[in-house]
Amino acid sequence: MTPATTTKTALLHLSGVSKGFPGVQALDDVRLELRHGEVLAVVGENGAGKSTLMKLLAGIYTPDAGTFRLNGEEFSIEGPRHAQELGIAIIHQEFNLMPDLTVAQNIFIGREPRSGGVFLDDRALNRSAQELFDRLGLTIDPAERVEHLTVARQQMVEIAKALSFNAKVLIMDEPTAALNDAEVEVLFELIQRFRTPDTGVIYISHRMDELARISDRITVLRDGRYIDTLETATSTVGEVISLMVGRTITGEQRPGQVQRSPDVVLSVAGLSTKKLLKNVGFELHRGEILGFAGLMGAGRTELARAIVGADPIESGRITVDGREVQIGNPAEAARLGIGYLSEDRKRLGVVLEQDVATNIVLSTLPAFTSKVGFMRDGAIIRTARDFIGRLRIKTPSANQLVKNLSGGNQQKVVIAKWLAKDCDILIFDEPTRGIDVGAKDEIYALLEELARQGKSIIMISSELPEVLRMSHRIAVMCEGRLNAVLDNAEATQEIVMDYATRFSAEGTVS
Amino acid sequence: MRSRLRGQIQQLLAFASLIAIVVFFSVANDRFLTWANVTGILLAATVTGLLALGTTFVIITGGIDLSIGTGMTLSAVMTGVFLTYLGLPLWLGVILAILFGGLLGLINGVNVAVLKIPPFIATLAMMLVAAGLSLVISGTAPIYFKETPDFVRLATGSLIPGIRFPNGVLIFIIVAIIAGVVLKKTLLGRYTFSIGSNEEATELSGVNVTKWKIAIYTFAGLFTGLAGVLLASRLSSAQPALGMGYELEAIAAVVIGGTSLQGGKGSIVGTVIGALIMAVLTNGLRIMSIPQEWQSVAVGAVILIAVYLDILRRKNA
Amino acid sequence: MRSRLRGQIQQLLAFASLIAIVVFFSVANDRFLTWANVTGILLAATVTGLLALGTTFVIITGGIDLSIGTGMTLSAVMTGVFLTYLGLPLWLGVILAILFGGLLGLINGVNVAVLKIPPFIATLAMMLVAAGLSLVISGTAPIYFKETPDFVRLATGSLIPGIRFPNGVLIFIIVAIIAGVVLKKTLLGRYTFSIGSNEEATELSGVNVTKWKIAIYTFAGLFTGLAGVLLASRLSSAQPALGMGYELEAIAAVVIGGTSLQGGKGSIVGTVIGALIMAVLTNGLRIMSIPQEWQSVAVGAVILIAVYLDILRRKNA
Amino acid sequence: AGGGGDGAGGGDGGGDKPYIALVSKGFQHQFWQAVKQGAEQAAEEFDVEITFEGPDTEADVDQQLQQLQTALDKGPDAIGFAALDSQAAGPYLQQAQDAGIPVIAFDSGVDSDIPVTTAATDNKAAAAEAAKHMVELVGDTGKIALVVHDQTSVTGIDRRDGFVEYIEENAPGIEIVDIQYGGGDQLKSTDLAKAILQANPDLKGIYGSNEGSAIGVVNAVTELGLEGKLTVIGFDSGQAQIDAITDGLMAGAITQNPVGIGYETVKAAVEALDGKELPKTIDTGFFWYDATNIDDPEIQAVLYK
Ligand SMILES: Nc1ncnc2c1ncn2[C@@H]1O[C@H](COP(=O)(O)OP(=O)(O)OP(=O)(O)O)[C@@H](O)[C@H]1O
Ligand SMILES: Nc1ncnc2c1ncn2[C@@H]1O[C@H](COP(=O)(O)OP(=O)(O)OP(=O)(O)O)[C@@H](O)[C@H]1O
Ligand SMILES: [Mg+2]
Ligand SMILES: [Mg+2]
Repeated sequence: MTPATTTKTALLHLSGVSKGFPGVQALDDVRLELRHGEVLAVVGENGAGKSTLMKLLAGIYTPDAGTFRLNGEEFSIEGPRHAQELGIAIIHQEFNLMPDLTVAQNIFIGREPRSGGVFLDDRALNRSAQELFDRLGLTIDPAERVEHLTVARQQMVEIAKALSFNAKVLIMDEPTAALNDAEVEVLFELIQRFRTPDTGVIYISHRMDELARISDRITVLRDGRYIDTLETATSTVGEVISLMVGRTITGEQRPGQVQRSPDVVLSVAGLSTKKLLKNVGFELHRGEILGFAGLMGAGRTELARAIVGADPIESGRITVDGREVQIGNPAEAARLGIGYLSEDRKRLGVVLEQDVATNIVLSTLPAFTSKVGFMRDGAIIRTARDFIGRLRIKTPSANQLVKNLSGGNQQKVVIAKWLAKDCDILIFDEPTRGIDVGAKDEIYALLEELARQGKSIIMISSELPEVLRMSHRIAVMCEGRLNAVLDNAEATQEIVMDYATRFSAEGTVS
Repeated sequence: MRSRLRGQIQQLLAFASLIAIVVFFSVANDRFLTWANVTGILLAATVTGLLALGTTFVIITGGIDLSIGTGMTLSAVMTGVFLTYLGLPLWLGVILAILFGGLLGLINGVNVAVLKIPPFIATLAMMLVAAGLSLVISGTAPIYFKETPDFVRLATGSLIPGIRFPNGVLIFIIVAIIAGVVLKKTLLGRYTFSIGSNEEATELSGVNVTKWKIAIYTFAGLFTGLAGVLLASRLSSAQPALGMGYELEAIAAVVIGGTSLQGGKGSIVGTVIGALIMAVLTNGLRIMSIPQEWQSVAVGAVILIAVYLDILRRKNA
Repeated sequence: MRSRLRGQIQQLLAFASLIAIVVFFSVANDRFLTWANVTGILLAATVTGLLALGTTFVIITGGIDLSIGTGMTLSAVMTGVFLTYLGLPLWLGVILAILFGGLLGLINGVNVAVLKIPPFIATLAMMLVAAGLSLVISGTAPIYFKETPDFVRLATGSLIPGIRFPNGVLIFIIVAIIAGVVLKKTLLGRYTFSIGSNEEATELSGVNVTKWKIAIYTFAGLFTGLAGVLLASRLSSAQPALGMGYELEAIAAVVIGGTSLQGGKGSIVGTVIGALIMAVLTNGLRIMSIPQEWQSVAVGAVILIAVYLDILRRKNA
Repeated sequence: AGGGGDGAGGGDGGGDKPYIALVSKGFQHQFWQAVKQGAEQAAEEFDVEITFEGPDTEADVDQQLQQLQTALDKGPDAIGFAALDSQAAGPYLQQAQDAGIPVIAFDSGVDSDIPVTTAATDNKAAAAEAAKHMVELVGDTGKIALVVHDQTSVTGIDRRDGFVEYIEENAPGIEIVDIQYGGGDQLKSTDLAKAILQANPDLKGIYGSNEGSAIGVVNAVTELGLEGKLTVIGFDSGQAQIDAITDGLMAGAITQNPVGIGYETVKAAVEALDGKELPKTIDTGFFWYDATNIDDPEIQAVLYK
């Protein structure tokens, strides 16, 4: 892992880059240097300007100011196509896939193989995609339509697409946010293989542990400004974090032995769905954080959706506070005090075209109706501002459209929505996806506070350390089955992974 | 704050095209800006305007309602049934006819929200069924309101003493204000926007989307019913063969007013302006005695230009 | 693989409603399944069918084309101009008329893709302009094809010796196959789906969305042109006052065929089936001499049921 | 000239010619274009200014009344009006009378005393004439059908009822098996007539109630190859119908005198403005024409192409 630090001219060099949006100066005189053959991590809090900087490089936005140099030569980017031609490939933070097209069609959009110059050759297309996946060690059906893929698999498609360009500069904007450890390994393997003396990788992530493993240097942004660049080898996580947030963050700790309440607030028995789930049963106690671990496609999301009535169940019993219930849709679940935060932020979480305040109160709107039936907008704004402050959501105002927020701040908006609702049972599916380290800690604290108040939380997460840090108990799923429910004290990464990979004897994913 | 102010300036500017058109016609023809002609334009805008008001809600949810034209006709026929055939008191007949419009909306809503039939198909089917039933119920002949002469004054009479300001226009203004308040200030309005922006996310937020969609279509149906009543009043008769094509005009008014067929965006003010642009254009060209075949060309061209200018304006704002 | 097979079975099943309707009418009236009537139904389906084929592309991009009805009329009038007024040779006149349809599509495409005018407005404006120009150019009178008697055989003559199989139907079948191949097997088709599925992502993938949208609207326009030619041929004349309302019928055929107005989803097979359902329904009810007002009710109800069954089927698939 | 006080110097034309606004039942169809032509002839002859407008279809009562309203607002000296629904037009006619604007009804009668005169054809009688010829051509027995252009408009109803009533009274042996409505759209009428012919292979005759309907019937007959197998009777004229009659595809048709209607309307308006006494009705007449008399100058004069 010795980067070619001696090279005089950097592979990519940016200086004096600025970009403003109405009400926000997203980037202010930022510089960045990517050397040949290196992986440069770019870190910063939510809304620091990381994605904006990358979108400039991808030709999506045009900068207000700044010079770009590629191998010492100044250039400007006219658009996405031009960026591709220059050898810059990007994996976007928010997916940019065409859900109605197949995986292979998505990957090769704009570069379709044709037979005789006229007709599309989908067989060749699928073959190329298959070759690509084989090379990358992925098992995805190239002919599957993207809308049928889980978020994690969509992420893999994005990654494969970017790698298929034979680019010189590969930009990855939080590629692991939706992946779990096994898939992260695959990705790192890919990055190492991609890296040659001619290429370089810009890697954005909020997972600090990854930085040491993959990056050579780390550039820190804060509030749209360049702060510093560190050599990974000679710096500590604590240093990086304090540069990012301007203060220090206390280390992680696991919950101690908690006195579990005997009250069962939610009990699930024999739950099966047509697609995946097989005979899942568990109990959730009052004041408990129950973590759900598992590999991609283990069925955790499907279980959550089945419980809140978003998907039909085939058999099984759900009991809330001792009463058996039939939950036909999420509205009924909400009435029973069960809230579900989806892992698919863009599609199922936020209402992108509405403002922050509207999103925060979306689940609680009826409570903001006055006696005569009018909405109490003052109260809505007050509540929204309260959460904007508590979760430190970076937005110029409560009236900003959510689509103009950074990814992490959008996630905070979704969390705020469910905190506002005051549900007794919260099912959080990948709640910290894309959230910066500082904010993560605050969210952990919030969840713990909720649990102390007697709320019960199911926390689905692909970040095993997070599950271990937060959960009183840990449920491990595999292939739609619930393989184990462990006490925090007895759980280690190894034990959890062991249960998560105990595939059924037949080894079939029906 | 600042963004709210900007929003209001934008809405004022949305008048720009309308005002330009009005100024043009005033200069071109001195008959245009007479009291009689202006109230005539307003009255002409009421029927499609009312349809457009209701449809604004449906369109903001990301749906569409093709049944408003013939649904209005059927409501007019039902007004005839209630008042002339059954001899009900005026107020009761009118209320029942409006509720009947709501019933049509309810059926649309159930088809869309419960049976999950695409709104285009569900309301197309309703359009055809309503067209047929209007003819069946009326026996393919107009129903007149001989027994209720007051009924005719509902649209064209003038409540305000002294000035000739048609009641129909007054009703339209009041109803538009109500629609605006409902859209901006009530739960129904909020969910209308939210469903249109992201139906799935709204559903997962614990909102009973099915129920609210039905409510929205039903609410929109009430406007159809009222439009039917006013139409019947203006024509002193329920004309059973009318109505086809009105839906397009109303939807055009909505879209010209800046409401997006993709859903999630729209306003009542915009719809009112859209309806006025259509009515002013039609009237102005007639007043100028432009040959009829050229009128159609001119309306098309002006709509295009007006919307294009509106797009430019928003881009620069 | 499995999903592809499932896709094909689905498409076969999509015939179900159509077949059910055909079986019903065959049983109800023994004149229904005669050769002459079946070819009659097919011929009746060609004009709106052609319009529907082109519009399928536009709708899959997430757009809409309201100008196809009067655009067809204008193309028919231009056929008259080329053949009768200018006396061009038959083949040349026909090609020019088809290209003229493409030109209308091109204008729509530019308005939508470059000026960013919402498709509904852009094509509504074109609808009005085309309606007006048809009357202006023809002098509000039909143009006849006296000098080119062969022209009439284009639609109703029979190339296949021995059997009476109208050329118009043959043309429709060929064009439908071409449309199907273009949609499935060419770049134009691929980008049609891609744009409709996620326009922004398509753009970010380096596809020149503006250019391709213009291409798609232009391509769709060619169908409008051809529909105009066939219409003129069937009526032995270009009728300038026709056309309004045809767009709705064509769009209905597309949507009944399972193409989503949201964009991203659709098929030519579906559109053909949709057009056939409409034509069979209309013909069957007429053959049965159902009173016309009830025909409209029946068509509405059957469309609703057919689409509902289709939705159920897909859910269970 | 100059009408009574109110209408002086309307925005149109500029000069001080009297201005007469005509609101008809349509404008796109040839029949109405012929009416317009007659009106223009008269306008030239009597040196008056006219405008001519009509709704898109004969179902558009609302659109027509708006056009009438605008016409009134223009302050004309006289108005010519062909009512789609004369009762619905009542208040507007009242408005005209109050403003002292004389109204000339044309094409079909107006159910009101306000019009000073009516220049019209008796559509019912004309349709009965068509029926009479149908009976003569197909004999006393057999099946016939009607393709009518409109189910609710006055002309549609009169041309249907006049025909049907004549058959019922005078030829009880003839069975009317079907009446369908094609909106005057040639293509729709073609497909519709084909369906009727399919359903009733033993049909002896079809009557099409206006130009579009009649041409639709002729198209249906040729597309099915039934030329000469049944009797087609049409209404109105137009090149296609004239050709069909010359070629023997159509037995004959009724024509009104649209040019005459337009001419008489404007002429009556001018006379009303001059204060002349007018008869209560001006019958513009109708004619049966077929291959035998189509070239007569008297027929040629009332046909439009
Ligand atoms: N299109 C836009 N319009 C307005 N503001 C924007 C827009 N895009 C980004 N911003 C703002 O610019 C700032 C930087 O956003 P950016 O997405 O670059 O952050 P980020 O560092 O990627 O954060 P995260 O870690 O949450 O993804 C944020 O305050 C965001 O709200
Ligand atoms: N190999 C696979 N290819 C495609 N789809 C799969 C595969 N395995 C599972 N799935 C789909 O994944 C869904 C179950 O995944 P779910 O989202 O519930 O899992 P998860 O444990 O939440 O994992 P993650 O969200 O990390 O993907 C099912 O709908 C199933 O059809
Ligand atoms: Mg980001
Ligand atoms: Mg998941």
